[in-house]
Formats: sequence, C-alpha cells, structure tokens
Amino acid sequence: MTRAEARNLALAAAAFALLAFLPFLKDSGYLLSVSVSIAMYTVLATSWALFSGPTHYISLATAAFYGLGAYVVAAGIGTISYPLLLVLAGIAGAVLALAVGVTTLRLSGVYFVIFTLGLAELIRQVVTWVQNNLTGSRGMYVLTEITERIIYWELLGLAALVYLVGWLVARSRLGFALRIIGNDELVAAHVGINSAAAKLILFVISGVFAAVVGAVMAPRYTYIEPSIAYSPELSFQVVIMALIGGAHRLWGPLVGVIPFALLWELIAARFPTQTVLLLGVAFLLIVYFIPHGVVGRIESALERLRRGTRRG
Amino acid sequence: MDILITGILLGATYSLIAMGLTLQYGVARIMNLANGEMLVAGAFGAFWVFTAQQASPFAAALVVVPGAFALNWLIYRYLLRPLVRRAKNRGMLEVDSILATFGMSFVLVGIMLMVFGGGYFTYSYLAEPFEIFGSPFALNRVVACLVAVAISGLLYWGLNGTRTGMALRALAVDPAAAGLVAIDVPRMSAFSFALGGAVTAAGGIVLSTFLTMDASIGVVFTMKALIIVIMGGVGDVRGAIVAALILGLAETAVASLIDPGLTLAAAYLLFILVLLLRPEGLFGRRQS
Amino acid sequence: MYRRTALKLAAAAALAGALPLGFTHAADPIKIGAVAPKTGPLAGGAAITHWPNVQLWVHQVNERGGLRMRDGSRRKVELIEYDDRTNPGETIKAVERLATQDKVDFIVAPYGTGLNLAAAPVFAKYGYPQIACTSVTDKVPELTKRYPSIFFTLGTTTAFANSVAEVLNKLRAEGKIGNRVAMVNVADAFGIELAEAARPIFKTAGLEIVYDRSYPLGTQDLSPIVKGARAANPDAFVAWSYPPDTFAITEQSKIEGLNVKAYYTAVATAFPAYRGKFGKSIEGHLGAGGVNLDTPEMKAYLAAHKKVTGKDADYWASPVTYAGLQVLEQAIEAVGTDRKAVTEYIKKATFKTVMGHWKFVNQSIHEFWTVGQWQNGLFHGVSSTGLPGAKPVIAKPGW
Amino acid sequence: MLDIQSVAKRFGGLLAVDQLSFAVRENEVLGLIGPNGSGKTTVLNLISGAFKPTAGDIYLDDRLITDRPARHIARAGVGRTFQLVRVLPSLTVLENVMAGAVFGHKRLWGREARKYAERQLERVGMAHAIGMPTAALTYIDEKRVELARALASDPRVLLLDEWLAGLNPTELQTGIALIRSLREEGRTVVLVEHVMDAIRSLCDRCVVMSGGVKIAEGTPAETLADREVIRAYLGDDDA
Repeated sequence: MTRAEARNLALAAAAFALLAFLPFLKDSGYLLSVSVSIAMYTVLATSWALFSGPTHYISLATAAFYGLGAYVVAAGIGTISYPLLLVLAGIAGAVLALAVGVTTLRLSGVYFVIFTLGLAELIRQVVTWVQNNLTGSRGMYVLTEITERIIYWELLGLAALVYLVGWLVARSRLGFALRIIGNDELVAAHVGINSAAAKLILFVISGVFAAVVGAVMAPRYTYIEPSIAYSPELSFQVVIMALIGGAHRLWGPLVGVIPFALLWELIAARFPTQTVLLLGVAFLLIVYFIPHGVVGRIESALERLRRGTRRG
Repeated sequence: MDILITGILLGATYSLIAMGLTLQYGVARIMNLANGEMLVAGAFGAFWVFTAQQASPFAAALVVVPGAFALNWLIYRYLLRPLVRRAKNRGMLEVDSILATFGMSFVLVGIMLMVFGGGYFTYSYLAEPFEIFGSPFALNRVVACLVAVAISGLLYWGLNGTRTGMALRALAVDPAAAGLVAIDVPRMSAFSFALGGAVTAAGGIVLSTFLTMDASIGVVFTMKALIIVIMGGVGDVRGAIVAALILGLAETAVASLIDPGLTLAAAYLLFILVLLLRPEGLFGRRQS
Repeated sequence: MYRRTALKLAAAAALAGALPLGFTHAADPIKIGAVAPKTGPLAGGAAITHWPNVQLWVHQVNERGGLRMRDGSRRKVELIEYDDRTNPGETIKAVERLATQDKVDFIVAPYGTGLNLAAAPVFAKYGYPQIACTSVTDKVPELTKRYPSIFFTLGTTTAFANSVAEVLNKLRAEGKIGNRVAMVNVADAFGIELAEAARPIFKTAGLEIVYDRSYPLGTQDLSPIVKGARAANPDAFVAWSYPPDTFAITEQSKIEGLNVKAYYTAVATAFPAYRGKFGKSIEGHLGAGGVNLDTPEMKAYLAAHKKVTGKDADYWASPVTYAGLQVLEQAIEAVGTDRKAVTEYIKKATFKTVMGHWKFVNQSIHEFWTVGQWQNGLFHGVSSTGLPGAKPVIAKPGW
Repeated sequence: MLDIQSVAKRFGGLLAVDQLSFAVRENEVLGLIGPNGSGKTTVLNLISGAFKPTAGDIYLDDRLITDRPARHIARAGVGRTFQLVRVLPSLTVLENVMAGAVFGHKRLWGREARKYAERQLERVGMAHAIGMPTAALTYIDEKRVELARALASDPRVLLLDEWLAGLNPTELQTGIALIRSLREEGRTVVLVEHVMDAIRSLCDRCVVMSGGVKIAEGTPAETLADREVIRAYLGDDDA
C-alpha cells in the first residue's frame, strides 16, 4: 500500500465514522430519511458500476435482486433470525446472479439491457406466483424492531464494504483484467484473460449487494408489495445515477447520487404538484448539459487546472 | 381454437404497442423510453373525443395521429438530434437516448397529469360479443386486430414498395452507408421517429377501447414494447409483429391450459429463451 | 471521500434553507400535511378516493371560517401536499419532511395499505395520529399495539371475505344460486391476502370453490380467466381484483356471457367510472365496500363532493376517507392542536361522521361496510359488520 | 510445433479458407503470404482462437487446440499482433504491455510484471514512452507497443499480422533485426507479410495462399519464383 492509498483509506474511514454519528443529531429524522435513500442508492449504484463501469454492460436487473432480497426477509422473518436472513438474501442474490450471468453475459449491448429488464419481470412474476400459491400473506409483512437508524447504519456499513470491495478489485488482477476487457475484449482474450469469468464474478458481486440492500430495506417498508419491491423505476434510477456520476470511477456513482438525490428532494419539496414534470425537466437539463457525467466535469476541470499550473 | 383466436387478438394488441417503437428504435436508433406515454396520450385523445364530444373514439385519429407525428418530429429535431450528433458510437447514443427519453417520459407524465388529472379513464366502446366460429370475442379487440393488420400492411407496403421505405430500410441496416448513397439520414431518421410516434399514438386510440389507463401507466407499455421489439429483431417490422403474435399466443395458451398466474412469467421466459438462442432476435441480422 | 461529508452537510444546509420553516403563532392557520400518490401505480386510485376528499375537506373547513377551537377562535387550514410517486421510500421521506421541516400540525394518512404501513413508524415517532382510511389488513391487532397512534377504519380482509360468503349464502338460502363459486384474484398484495382469507371461509360456509386462479398484475387480456371461470360452470363469481382489471374482467364477462346470479369484483366496483363505463348492465353487481346512501349526511356529502371537486365520489373509500378527516377535525376542535391529546381523544370519543357514528375500539372501527351492490344506478351497502341501513341483496339479472 | 490440418472456415456463404494444411517447425520463421483477401489473416485468427474453424484441426505441440478458446491458446504460449493495431486506449503504454505479462503465458504480477513489461518496451525501442497515455502515440509506436505486449507474455509462437507494413526503410531494418533476434532466442514466428524484402531476409519457409487455398510452400526463393504464385499475385494485385 502506498502512502497516498493509506491516507485515502484513513480519510474514508474517518468520513464513515463521522457519518455514523448523523442519527445522533438533534431533529435528524428528515435528514436521516434523506440519507437512507442516498446511502441506498450509493450502494446500489456503486455496486452496479463495479460491474457495468468496466464492462459497459447496462444491467436493468437491480430490481430483481433487490426484490429477491426483500422477499427472502419477508418470507423468513419470524422464523429465522434477521442477520441470518441478510446472509441468505446475499446467497440468493449470488445464486441468481450466477445463473443469470452464466447464461447471458455473452449477450451484448442493448440485448443485455432488455434481457435484464425481462429478467427482473420474470423473477417478479415467479416470486409473486410462489407467494400467491404457497406462502400467502406471510411474505408480505415485515414487522421488526429495526428502526430507520439501524437501517442507516446497515447501509453505511454496506457502503463501506462496497468501496472496500471496489478498491480491492481495482488493485487486483481481476480489476486489471476488467479494464482490459472494457477496452477491447478481443485483445483481452488474446492475452489470456477469461473475460466470461471476470464479468461473472463482478456481476455476482453486484447482485449480492443489490439483494442485501433489498433485505436491509425490507423492514423499512413493513409491507412488501411485488409492484413496489420489483419496481422497474428502481433499476432505471440506479443506472441513471451511476451514469450521471460516471461509472468508470469507484467514487463516480457517489457524485451522481448525492446531487441527484438532493435535487429530486428539492423538487419534490418545493413543487409538490408538478413534481414529476419538473423531475423530467431537471433530468433532461442534466443529460444535455453534463454529457460526460459529473466525474467527466470534475476530471476535465482538474485537467484544466493542472494544465494551467503547468503553464504558469 | 378459442386459444388461437384469443391469442391472435392479444398478439394484435401487442403489435399495436410495439410497431411504433420498431420504427423509432430500429430505424432512428432511439431507444425511446417515452414511447408508452405517447400511447397513453393517444388513448387520452380518444377518451376525450368519446366522452366530451360524444363521437367515435376513432375520430380522434384525425387529430391525434398528425399531432403525434408533428410532436415526435419536433422531439427528434430539437431534443434527440443533438444527441445523435454528439454520440461517437452506437453505444453512446444508446446510453444518451435512454437517459434523455427517460426524462421525457417524466415530462410527458407530468403534462398529462396537469391536463387530464390522475384518475382512471375508461369507457365502453364496441364492448359487444362478436362470434367467430361460434365463440364470443370482444368486438373492440377484433377491431383492434383489424387496425393492427391495416397499419402493419400499410407499413409493409410503405417500407417495401416506396422509395422512402427503401431509404428507411437502408437506414435500419447501416446509417453510415445509407448516408453514402445520398439518403438524407437526419431527415429520414426524423421521419421514422415521427412516424413511429404517430403509429404508437394510433395504437393508443385503439387500445383505449378496451384497456383502462391512467396518466402514469405508460411505462407498462414501454416495457412490453421494448421486449417485443428486441424479441422480434431490431429494425424489422415483421419481426415485431411475429414476436407480438407469439407472445399473445403463448400467454393465452399458458393462461388457458396451465395457470393464468404464470402468463407473464411464461411470456418473459419465452423472451429470455429467444434471446439466448437467437440473440439478434427472431428476424434480426447477426451483427459481426 | 471527505467530499461526501462536505456535500452532505452542504446539502442539509441547502435543504433546510430551501424549505419553508414553520413558525406557529396563535393566529396562524393550522398546517395539515398530506402525502399520497399523484403518479405511479396507485395514482389512479388516489385521484378518485384520496385527493378529492382532502381538497373537499380543506375547502369546506375554510369556507366555514376555519376550525372552531375550544377557546372560540377560528383557525383556517393550510394544506401542504406531496406526491410520493407510489414509492414507500418517498412516503417516508415526505412524512419526515412534513414533520421536521414543514412542522405541520397534523398529517393526513397516506393512501393504500403498503404506503400507510411504511409511514406508520414515522407517524408513531412524532406522535401524529394516523387515521389510515385506505388500509385493509388482517394485522390490525398487531399493528395497533405497535403503533399507538394508528387508526384503522376500512376493515379487515377476513371480514371482507366473511361478508362475501354471507351474501352468497343468503342468496343460496333464497334459492337464487347454488354453492359453486369461481374465484380469481390479482397476484398482488391485497388480492393475495383476500384470496387466502377467502379459501377456508368459503369452505366453512359450505361453498364449493370450483375455480381458483390468480393472474398477474398488469395482465392485458383477462379473457382466458373469464373463459376458465365460465367453463367451471359456477353459480357465483368472485374476483379479488384491482382497478384496471376490475374493468377488464367485467367487460370480458359481459362479452363472454358469464351469466351468474352473484357477480362480485373487489376494488373499483364502487367507482363512479364503473357505472360510467358499463351503464345499466351493472345492475346487481356486488363489490367491495358500499355505503348507506339514505342518510342525509351521505346525500349532502355526495352533493358537495361533486360540487367542489367536479367529480363523483366513489361509494366505498371516498366517504370513509372524508370521515377520517372529520374525525381529525372534531378532535382538533375538541382538544386543540396537541397531538397527544388529539390521539387520546380519537381513541375515546365518539364521532359524528358521514359514515354514521364512529367509535374506535382498540384503535379501529369495527363496524364497516364490506359488500355493496349496484341497484338502480347506485351502489348500496348490502352487508356490513353491524351497520344499519343495509339493502337486501338481489340476484343479478342478465347483462 | 504448430500443425494445421485440412482447416476450413466459412463465413455465411463465403469460404474464406479451404482445406488448408501446413506445419510450422520449432524455432523457424514462416511467412504466410498471398494477395489481399486470400485468407491469411483468417488463418492467424484460426490459430489464435479468435475464430473456430468450420472443419479441420490445429495442433500445438501435438495437443489439439482447434476448439480451445483464445485465452487458453494464449496461455499455452501463442502471442499475436493485429493487422489493424489494437492498443487499449484508456490504459497507459506500460499498462498495455503489462496486460501481456500479467495474463499471458508468463502470468506475473506486481513489481515483477512491471519490470518485465518495461524490459519489453526497451526492447522494441519504446523505453521513453513508458508512462505515456496511448493517445499520444504515433501509428508506428502503437505497433511497437502491441508487439511489446505480445512479447510480454513470453510467447513460444508469435503471430505477426503485417507488423512491418508502413515502416520507413530505417525502421524496417530495425524491425527485421528485432524479429530475427526473437527467433534467435528460440521463438517460433508466423509472419503474414507483404514486404518482400523482409520475407526474403527473414523467412525460412513460405506458405502461399490464394483464394483460401494453399498454392505453394517452400523456401522464399522457391515459392516466389513459382508460376502459380506469380499468376496469383499479378491476377489480383500488382505486387
């Protein structure tokens, strides 16, 4: 580990520790609920980008994993302890991601995009059918003592984990392989990289995170409806936040999620009757005026700065 | 027999949902996530004509179809063309158009909410039994099927029998090469995008005679349309129609013979299988 | 990484600055928050059942000069409304925002079972009374124990299924139908729960379920399910359905000629749009809910609803939602804006509402309408858990 | 060491390679020549595993590699360059070369991989460009980087697809010397090339292709004098 890396790591740890104190602020309820959604999207978008950033595959299956995680909790709560359910949700996510990855990672471009969309719907249909015919109203209520504060901490922990995993992957052979795959898959094959396996590992990692996030969020909703747990809007939002931030940097999704979430929050708060219309307009403005994502903006600004100082 | 006819009728419904998007995505290369909203807008038009003007909902086509054409032309010209121009490759355009049209779908939902309110809109039109081989079927669905046949026939003739159609097909295969043979690519793309929007809105009019809708239901249609278009093969109107029919038949067969609870699961399973076995879609060209 | 903290702090400041902060002095209006879907899957229902009643109530209260407080003063009502886009996460955030940023005095309960339950912990945390008028759940005892300020008014799934069984048995006793029931349900929360509750209840009631299938939410063609039900040759048809499919099932039944003497569809049967779409052919249709249309209060309510909002109220949850607001109104007028006192008052007092006299027992209303029937163009309550004014059930004539 | 037996490759209706057989001996430089479109690059793609042959077999050291994926063939010690240079644009020059060292035949990691990659860059005369982004490279330099990447995997067989094309006379001499030195350290080289000088001075043997079939095989002098070869060249292409 270089000194810069150690410093960054320490700073990150300090930041997380600081954030962990947020629930103790006075009147933090609203801030906390905003932070929960920011943390949730951060984990989802970052883990999404771990896979999609280097491989350029756009997956719209986030909701499938998320919903699966939520359902594992809903079906098992009361008989199985909650921490164990989180683990089970992770395992379920991994199994699903593995099955999906093995069959689909050879699809490319838009086919993969729509495939994952179809997949999310398929999972939703199958889970609903199982629920309707086997578990019934059990698998709908998640009544626990878990408060928003605990959910926030869990998400914060997951965020730390996702960054740790991302950082470890980036320094590993796997990360290097992914960068090569993202550049040129043919070259990757010809230098001896097993690109299918590399993509699969990352897909599984992102699937596990999404499933665990779903499991963490389930107690917050109390009542799990298929149309809400498997909302396609979630998948789209994750993709969009990650892309707006920039998927090729580990911290990219974060700089997309935060301003995006705050902007949306602001619109929702200030324009309650035209929320959707203005969200759309804000969104279009972002797409047209920040074409390379926030990361792109930051990087080009840094580049200008560097060039400026060099010249001066 | 019942299953067959019901399946074909449902397939026709699906083809109405998907045909517009084939033109927009297959030819103009815009994966339009606001497509469903255009459909709902068309349906709103029909609803308004029927309830407020006491006229046949199909009369709405006189205004809605040209209106949708013009609106989509403008959308392409002023909102999408800049994206096409700045995209370095197909992948970038895909990402940009997903993002932009996603935003547009919100804007359209917002506008419809303001204009029409958030409630359900539904009315009864031609909701009578129509006997085919001794079994009753909904007349409005039969009419929808006929309209679907008419639209697809027109499109087929338009694409295969006219100069413009040839240009569009060339564009669908390879925009760069199409430009080399003196096809006005931007104009043709705008045309096909606008045409797709008009077809979608027309579909909305027909569907409103038997589906209950509200301002935010568009996304449901967008998803279905995407799946049908991809399953059929991008840029091929025939493919979309065949895929729609297959889905319609499969859903009906599963609902009648196995369990209605698994209809959509079966549809998505079928879609996934098609994609796995023929990633380029039923009628798509394999890309090298 | 430290950028994250900085951004968050900046954001908190920005939000705090951007949002209207509430300063309540005596002469100020009472601030009422409301959050429910204006978009998303539940928006269609909320636009019929929820929002118009909020609008109507606020309009009427302010028309009267405001709420008449105990000290004789009048305080108008100021409404702050948010769209949760049918997303429970948004509902939670919006309720937090109302509670801590807008500092509203009271909050109208959200719309639907899922969104209400998601928001319940927040209501409980800040002690806001939550009169959940559009929630139907069998977990009422557990939920009321958990959340001391939640109130249920619409009923339980078991009660709904029980009443349907009773109505069917009544018709059977009169010799109008046999005991064969075809049952279908939408595979979404409410539909699943109702179907699950109904199976044993129907069996105990001596009804034979000859067809029992679910269909996914968003099915575009329900004719196979109607055909399947018809093929089972039932005497009664029960669909635990949601709004879009209620319309589709009815239309399809009409086309297929599903001729049963007892025909039940759940949510949306009581919508005016149902009558608007099907006209006279819905005579004798059974559906969830119902009201006593003969009371003067109900008549006045329906007229005012039409006049103020320009739309007809539905014959089930609309007046219940309005009654919930009346409860809030009367409680505030009785004890003021102290939320704890209001909650306690709601638990104990009896309220005069458009739905009749309401008295909460264990935080829920135990007398509610369960089954209604279209008779002569109006949706009358025909079965309830002990309310007066039920009309006799009739057998459904042909289409 | 490399044995191609009756290999065929069909693209849709087009038969790009038909019943082609030849062998490459250990430590030789084999020239694969022929007019444009005769299927040379396709043959390299078949050997490296980029394409699967429609028929026939390919052996590497008596091991069947016909249906092995490209990554296995690469790890077995086959390195290659591409006709249209494929550098990895978002990686630095050094990282481009490290790609070969990390994942290829050699499988190094960390400092070792870096050092090894640096040595390969020195070898192709690109030591000065180690930290540069690839965007700054000229076409010729890109070719060198690509060769360094292939070398970094320490290949036993090196497939060079028109690697010498486009070099100026001085560069050409350096290039030829470089390839020769590769052979001297015991590697086997298959060379698809149009530069006749290079073929004459480097190749031990040549295989001449035309229209997907082999029309001649032998020493450069023999094959280039072959009537059929001359006809093939003059027929399509005035080489």
